[in-house]
Amino acid sequence: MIIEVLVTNSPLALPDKNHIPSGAVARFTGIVRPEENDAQISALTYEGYEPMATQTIHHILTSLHRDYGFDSARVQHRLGTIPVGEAAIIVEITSKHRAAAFTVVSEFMDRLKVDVPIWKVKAVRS
Amino acid sequence: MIIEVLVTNSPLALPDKNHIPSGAVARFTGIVRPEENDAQISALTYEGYEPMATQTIHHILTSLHRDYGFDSARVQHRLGTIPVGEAAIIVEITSKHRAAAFTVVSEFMDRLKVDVPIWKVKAVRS
Amino acid sequence: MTILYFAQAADAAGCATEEWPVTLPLSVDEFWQEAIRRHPGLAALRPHCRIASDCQYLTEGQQIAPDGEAAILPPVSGG
Amino acid sequence: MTILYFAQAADAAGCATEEWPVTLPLSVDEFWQEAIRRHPGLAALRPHCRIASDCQYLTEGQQIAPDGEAAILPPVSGG
Repeated sequence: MIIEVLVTNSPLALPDKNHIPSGAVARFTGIVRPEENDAQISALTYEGYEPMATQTIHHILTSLHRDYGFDSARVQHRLGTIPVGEAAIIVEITSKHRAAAFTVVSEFMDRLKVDVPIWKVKAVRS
Repeated sequence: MIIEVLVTNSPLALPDKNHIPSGAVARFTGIVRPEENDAQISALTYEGYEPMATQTIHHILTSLHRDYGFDSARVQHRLGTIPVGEAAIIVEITSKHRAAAFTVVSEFMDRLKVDVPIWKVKAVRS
Repeated sequence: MTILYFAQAADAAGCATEEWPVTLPLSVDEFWQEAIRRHPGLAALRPHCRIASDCQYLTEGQQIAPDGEAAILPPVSGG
Repeated sequence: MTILYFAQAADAAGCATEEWPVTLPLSVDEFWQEAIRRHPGLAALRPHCRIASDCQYLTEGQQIAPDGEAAILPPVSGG
């Protein structure tokens, strides 16, 4: 099992791997949307407790691996001010079969939104 | 709503879009695995009734759009001999919210495996 | 009528495509009778296959136009 | 003890980080009492926040070492 976690202030980039031995690759990208609480915005600022965020993401993935199994997990979360239309998070799970890959991505997102210390702290109005 | 469908004999490539107005991008990539029916293989040959495959993929996506709504759908399926580790299919749905995007990718795959005239016709033993 | 055979149906027919000199529409049942007369190996596949004409799946009551295209489609396995 | 305030907790405290000259471990309750004494605005957040020490969420019975790090974490909203 491979787990790669990156919490960064830079734009995210998760290049496709050229040659994957798993049968299924499920990927979720969360993008900053142009409206937040009914207001038009141009960017969203995220803050994070970085070492704990990284560690908590690792814990969640390890626990999901115990429950569902997968071949690899790559997670990137961006912090700082993210312009509308750019990625705040990318989650990619590779697995032998489709169902497990989807379930893990989905459960990961649910648990991230409860336990990973990252916050949307400010919307930049447009 | 944008629907892009490609059924092709060439290697698949679905470049990330740089700037997406939707909040959620769910993507599934199906990769040729190194074993098929318990035998080690080096490639898998797919055959398709190409115009009908393209049209049926469109129909399925249109029907899923009616049921769940989404902003855009991109589907690519490769035909011919695909080496192990390379993509046979890529499905990408963008949507305002995560749940709809995942559901559509997942239901699309279920319906593809019932109705889209594409067949695995030959495993190349390694 | 242009006939297309795919996957196991092409194996059983020994070819991928064929022209039939028909002048009247064929029902799905008539279509199968003719296909099996030409390629007896298709009989075993019939219960598992669907017929499409001009890229649409046909149901039992429908007909295939004499200048149309008809395809024998074994259970699919894409993705 | 190094204290970290995040998101609304940083707004309420008016700072992101602080040093407390403590020489004994603090319980979670003692920790909150001291935090609220320094920054009364934190009182309203207390029911919604969790405390982490050295990157682990703490439960009521646990203690924070005097040379440790403690963070006040409002409800998260990542992703």
